[in-house]
Order: sequence, then C-alpha cells, then structure tokens
Amino acid sequence: KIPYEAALEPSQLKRYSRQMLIHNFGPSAQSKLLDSTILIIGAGGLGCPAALYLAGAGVKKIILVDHDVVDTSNLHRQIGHVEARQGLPKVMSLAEAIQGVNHQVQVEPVLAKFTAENGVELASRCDVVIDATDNPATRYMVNDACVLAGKPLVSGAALGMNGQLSVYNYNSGPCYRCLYPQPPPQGSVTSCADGGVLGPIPGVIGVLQALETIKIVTQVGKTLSGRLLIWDGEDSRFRVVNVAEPRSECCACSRGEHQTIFSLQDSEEFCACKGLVSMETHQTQSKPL
Amino acid sequence: KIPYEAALEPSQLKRYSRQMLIHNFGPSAQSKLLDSTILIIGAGGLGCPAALYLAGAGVKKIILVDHDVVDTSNLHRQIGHVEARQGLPKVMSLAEAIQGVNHQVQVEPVLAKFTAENGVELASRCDVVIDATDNPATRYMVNDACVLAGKPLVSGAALGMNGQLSVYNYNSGPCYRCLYPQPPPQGSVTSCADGGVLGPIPGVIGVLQALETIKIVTQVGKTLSGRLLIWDGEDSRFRVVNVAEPRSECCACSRGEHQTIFSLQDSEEFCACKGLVSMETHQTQSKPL
Amino acid sequence: MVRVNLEFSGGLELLFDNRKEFKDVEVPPQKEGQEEGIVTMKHLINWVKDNLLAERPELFVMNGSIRPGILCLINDSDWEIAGTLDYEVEDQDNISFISTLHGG
Amino acid sequence: MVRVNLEFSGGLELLFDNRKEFKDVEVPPQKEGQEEGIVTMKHLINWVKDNLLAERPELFVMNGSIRPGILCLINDSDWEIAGTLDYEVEDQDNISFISTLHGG
Ligand SMILES: [Zn+2]
Ligand SMILES: [Zn+2]
Repeated sequence: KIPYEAALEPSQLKRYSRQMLIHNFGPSAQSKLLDSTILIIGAGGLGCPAALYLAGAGVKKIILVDHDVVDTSNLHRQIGHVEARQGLPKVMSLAEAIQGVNHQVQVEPVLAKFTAENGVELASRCDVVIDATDNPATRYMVNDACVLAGKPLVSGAALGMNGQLSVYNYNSGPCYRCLYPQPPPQGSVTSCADGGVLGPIPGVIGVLQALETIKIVTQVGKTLSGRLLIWDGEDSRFRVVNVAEPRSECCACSRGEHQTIFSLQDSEEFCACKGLVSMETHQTQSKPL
Repeated sequence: KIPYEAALEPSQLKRYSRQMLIHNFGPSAQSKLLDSTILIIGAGGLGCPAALYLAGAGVKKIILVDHDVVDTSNLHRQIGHVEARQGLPKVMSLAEAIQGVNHQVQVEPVLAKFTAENGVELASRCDVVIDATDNPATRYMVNDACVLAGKPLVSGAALGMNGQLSVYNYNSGPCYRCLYPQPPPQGSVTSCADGGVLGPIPGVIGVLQALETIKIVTQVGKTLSGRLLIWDGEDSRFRVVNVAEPRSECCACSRGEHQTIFSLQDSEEFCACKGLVSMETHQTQSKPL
Repeated sequence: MVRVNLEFSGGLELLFDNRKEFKDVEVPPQKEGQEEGIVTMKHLINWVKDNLLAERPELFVMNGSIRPGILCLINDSDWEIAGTLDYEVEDQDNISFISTLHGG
Repeated sequence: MVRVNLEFSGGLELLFDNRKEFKDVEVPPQKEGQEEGIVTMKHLINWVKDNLLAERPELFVMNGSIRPGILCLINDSDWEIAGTLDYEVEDQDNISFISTLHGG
C-alpha cells in the first residue's frame, strides 16, 4: 500500500503543505480534493470567491456555468473579475483568475444558463454542486438537478447586508424544496440590482461555500446539512439554526407518492406555473424587499 | 448644499451602484469610503481578501505593509497572489491585484516590517488599521500604535480550522491589551507554518475585516467593538461573545498611573522582556498547539 | 397573555419601520373557538399583522400563514419542528421571521 | 457537587485527546479552607487539569490560573465579567476554554 504522500508530486507537497498540516486533514484529505470535480453555477458575487478558494485548495476540476458578461457594477464584489475583462463572459474571466492562482486545476467554462436541457448532465459530472445564482427559479432547478443526479448542494445567498448558507441533499438531510416547498410569490423577491448588496456579504458566503465543499469532499468536519446559517452583517450576528427533517411529502426528494419532479422539465413547468422566471439581474422589475 | 450624488463621477455611480442601493447605506456612506485611507499590516491570508474587498468597495487609499515575498506555500490561501508573481514582494503582488480590481484606488506598498520606528507614523496616516499579521509580538505592537495614534483596529486571526475577529480601541471599547494583558508564553504559540491552516479560514476572517472596516468608515451598522467572534469552521459554529470593558489598569490605553506604554519603543521592550519575537512564519520552532 | 421577543430580519424589517427587534411584547390571547385563552402561532401572526406591521401586509401574510419565502424560527429552530401554525406560544419564546434571500 | 458543560477549542482540544466537548461533567466541591462545599473557577481549573487533561499541563495552567493566551468564557461571556478565579460555578454553567489565535 503506497502512502498518500507518495501520490503527491513535490510541487504539490509544497503548495498544499499548510492545509495538510491540519490535524484531521492531512494527505488523505488532500488526495480526495485533488480527485474532485466541483460544479459552480453562477460566476458572480458568490461564485468568484468560492472558485478562487477551491482553486487554491487544489480540486481537480471546476465547471463554471454562467451566461452573463462582466459589467462595471459587478466589480465591487465579484473579485474574480478585473477592470480589464469588462465585457467578457464571466466564465472566461473567472477561468483566467483560477488559472492564475493554480494552473494545475482544470477549468471548464460553460457559457450558458443552467436549464432543463443541460442541468442534470452537468450535475452528474461533478462531486459537489455550488449554487451561486441570483434568482429563485434557478435555485429550484439547481436543487432538482442535484436530487435527480444524487449530488450534494452547497447553497448560498446574499442581499443587502444579509447572508444565508446551507447544505442540501446530503447525508440524509433535507433538500432545498423540503425547506421551501412554496416559492415566493411574484413581486416579493428582491434582487441585488433592486436591493443592493455590500461586497463582503457574498464574499463571506462564497468563501464559506468553498469551505463546506471542501468538508464534503474530504469528509472532514461537520457540514451545515440539516442546519442553516443566517448572518446579519449589519449587526455582526451569526446564527446557525436547526431546520426540519426531510419532508415526507417533498415533491422532489421524497421518492414516494408525493414526488412530482422526475425531470428538469417538470421543474421548469413548476417554475412557469408558479410565475417564477429565471431573471437577468439587470432586468428585474420587482419591488424592493 | 450639493447632494452627495453630485460629488460622484458617472463611472463611480455605476461602479458603486449596488452598494449605494442598500437601505441605510446610500451615497453619503459611499462618499465617506471614497475619502478613507486604510492601513493593512500583513499581505497574506487575511490581508489579501481584506484588501481586495476594500478595493472593490472604493476606499481612497490602501497602505500595505509586509516584508515577505510570495511563496508557493502561500498560494492556497493568499488569493491576491498568483503563480506568476512568486518570489516578488507580497506588497507589490497585492498592489497589482488591487489595481486590477479598481485603478481608482491609490495603493502605497511598504516593503518593511511594522516596527517601533515606522509604526506610529503609518497608523497616523490612516482612518482604520487592519491587523492581518501572523505573530503575537507584532500584534502587541500594532495595538500600541493604534492606541498611540488614536485609530480603530480591526484584528483578525486564523489557524487550522478556527478564526477569531474583533474591533479594538474604538467607540470606548477595549484595546487588544485589555483582553490579553499577558502575552502567551514562549512555546505555546502555534503559527500557520506549524499547525497548518485551511485557505477559507483566513479567507472568511479577512473578508469580515473588510466589512468591519467599511462599517467603521461609514458609521453604518454595529461593529464588533466590545465583542469577539469565535468561529470553528470544522463544526460551522459561530459565536459572538461579549468581552470585558476596557481594563482600568491597562498598560496601553488606561491613560492613568498604570500606563507604561508611551511609545513603540516601550512596546518593543515589553515584547523583548516577555520573550516575544517578531518571527518569520517559516522560521518558527514552537511546538504545535 | 404571553410575553414574547419578536425579530424581523433579512430585509423583512423594512416592513416594520426598519425595526429588527421587539422585546417583551405582550400578545393578548385569542378569544374565539376552542382555543380561547391561548396564543397559537396562527393568532400571533395575525396579531403582528394588525399591530406591528407598518406597510404592505401582502409581503408578510398569505392565505392565513406567513408568505412563502419567509422563514419562521421558534427559539432558534425551524418552526416546522414545533408544529407551525398550531404551536402554542409560551412566555419568553424568541420568535424570528427572516426573509429568504436569493441574491448572489 | 456541580454539573457543568465544558468545552475546549481553538486548538486547545488537542490537549484533551482531541475532544471538544464534555457534557454534564460532575465536579466535586473543594474541601479546603473557607470555601468548602462550593466550586470556584480556581478549583475547577485545577480539577480539569488533574482529571481531564491528557497531556502537557504547562500549556493549560500557569501560576494557578489558565495560561495567558487562553480565553475563558462563562455562559458565552468573557470570564472577566463574572469575576475570573473567584467565580462560584453553578449547575449547568457552560464554561469554554479557547486558545487565542495569532496566525494569518
Ligand atoms: Zn426535499
Ligand atoms: Zn487597553
């Protein structure tokens, strides 16, 4: 039996030495990271820090999905993008930042929305999915793709001076729909374009998404599965609350008579019927709340 | 009276629009940011994210102090540095990253240690000081410089999978010495080179340092003055605890008969007499704890 | 009569004159039906709507419960665990209403 | 006899066989002097050193108190607020010892 250290090249040993020194982490955890593929949906305020820290930690591959281009109004919080890459697709810009940090990480930029057509295939090709999107329609679809493909979901959100984070569909915990069976009604959803957002808010949540992902891949520590982080950055208040068990009548993950989501087409129909649209951040018309 | 909006150029209005939309934030807070100078001591795991998010938020000037060069073992967590800048001084590498995000921010790289000679002068020239260093000797000296120059101190620390954060010498709250009057004995201090550190740990604390700094400059929200964030990333446990009032016999901030620190030379003597050395991370010999 | 601590956050405080905390609030018991004398969550939500809410009730209540997209915590746990609308509120319960975020 | 919840973190757990939590620990009262029958923090620290600590006591205690560089919290507040060594421990107190970090 070859020790794990032997599997690492000298350049990797030096690069990852600081994290391999951690008690309970070590070379075996590093080897799992070096063998992992992470899907990041959204290359914005959450996706940028999540991707950069996962690149630093040494995952094998990052698949980036986003259809948008880098805009001036992104730069205050989307630190994977720079002024010189304004107008470029975000996935290309963030891919360049990732390669700058760690050329050993493979990056697959997917310049597209996450849809009923590509969703399950993308989720199937990874070990962990990171939801770094900005609207409820895509969040339901990402959840359903994770349930259908059997992948853990690290879901973060940020608005104003508030952040939220949890891990779904992992370790017998609930899925996103177990917690939010009913979508928010039209006109009640505030986007960052409406309500604003302070840069460090998605910054912290995105870095925490990288951390939860590392914990899932390496099996080190206790993830937020079954728990929800609720953070008020204005008051520096952090709460981790217990959420309910998986819902026995969940339409996505219950695998019983209540299941109605069998494909992402079902997911798309659900969103359409509930009036949820996969909005562009700069096109939203909803009222500020 | 000219409205604040008029003071912002059109390019700034667009760039900072998302944060100016936040309730309670607005153009007046943005104007305060655009007029602020921040001193960041340490351009490593904490200093990189702190600097990048402050650059994004649009401070006027960032002064960076660090004497070290970019090493391969830094890259997993110090996301302001890239492979191509290995071997360069960290302050030059991070300055380049800052300019890439926001060329309107002035950067003053200081390739030096923070010492009794330069400390008070550096602190005097800024509005907020960020302690992003990695050893107790420098932490005591940074605190004393802040007390002597009358500047708020945003102090972060990270090790293994644990992080800590507080704000000192601000709003009638305690200083670092009020909390830690006695330094840790020799041999009890663990550095990141000894104990290891997972990248997202200083990542989160560094981004939070940027946030606390923004809150101090703009006077929006409630800072961590008088409180201490204690974060266990392994269990995803966050605690914000109340710390004691300023210590009436504090040798740094009490301004009474107990004050013994009147200059950074006094601070240096204190460290020497307590056996604290301003260690290089890669030279530490202390036992792992 | 029960005395509870109420909290509104995640942006929901904007509907309450930007006030996040209401400490030690006296909520009178309900008067109708079999549940006379007690305060259920259903009653409390209604009482909050009528007495504390400053604007746009449709963004707080919907179909006799809280609007989808609002999390309710009773003593820092999901109110699903306690029984949602039927939970009988006790003195000094901490009840939080938090807007679910979707931005990124 | 008091029953308390003890916690060691920030790396300090490495001195306790990597165990972070000791729930509902019975600490016998001290037997000497005027404080017979009660448990002060001074006594508790000594008892922890003798009964729970697995290695290197010099990294936990120093001069009859905890070593500088360890934070002590009593019910989530700095023990300075409660009175440090003289505080009389009560049943179900949550007492945390946390290593101060210096890395970055
Ligand atoms: Zn479910
Ligand atoms: Zn002091």
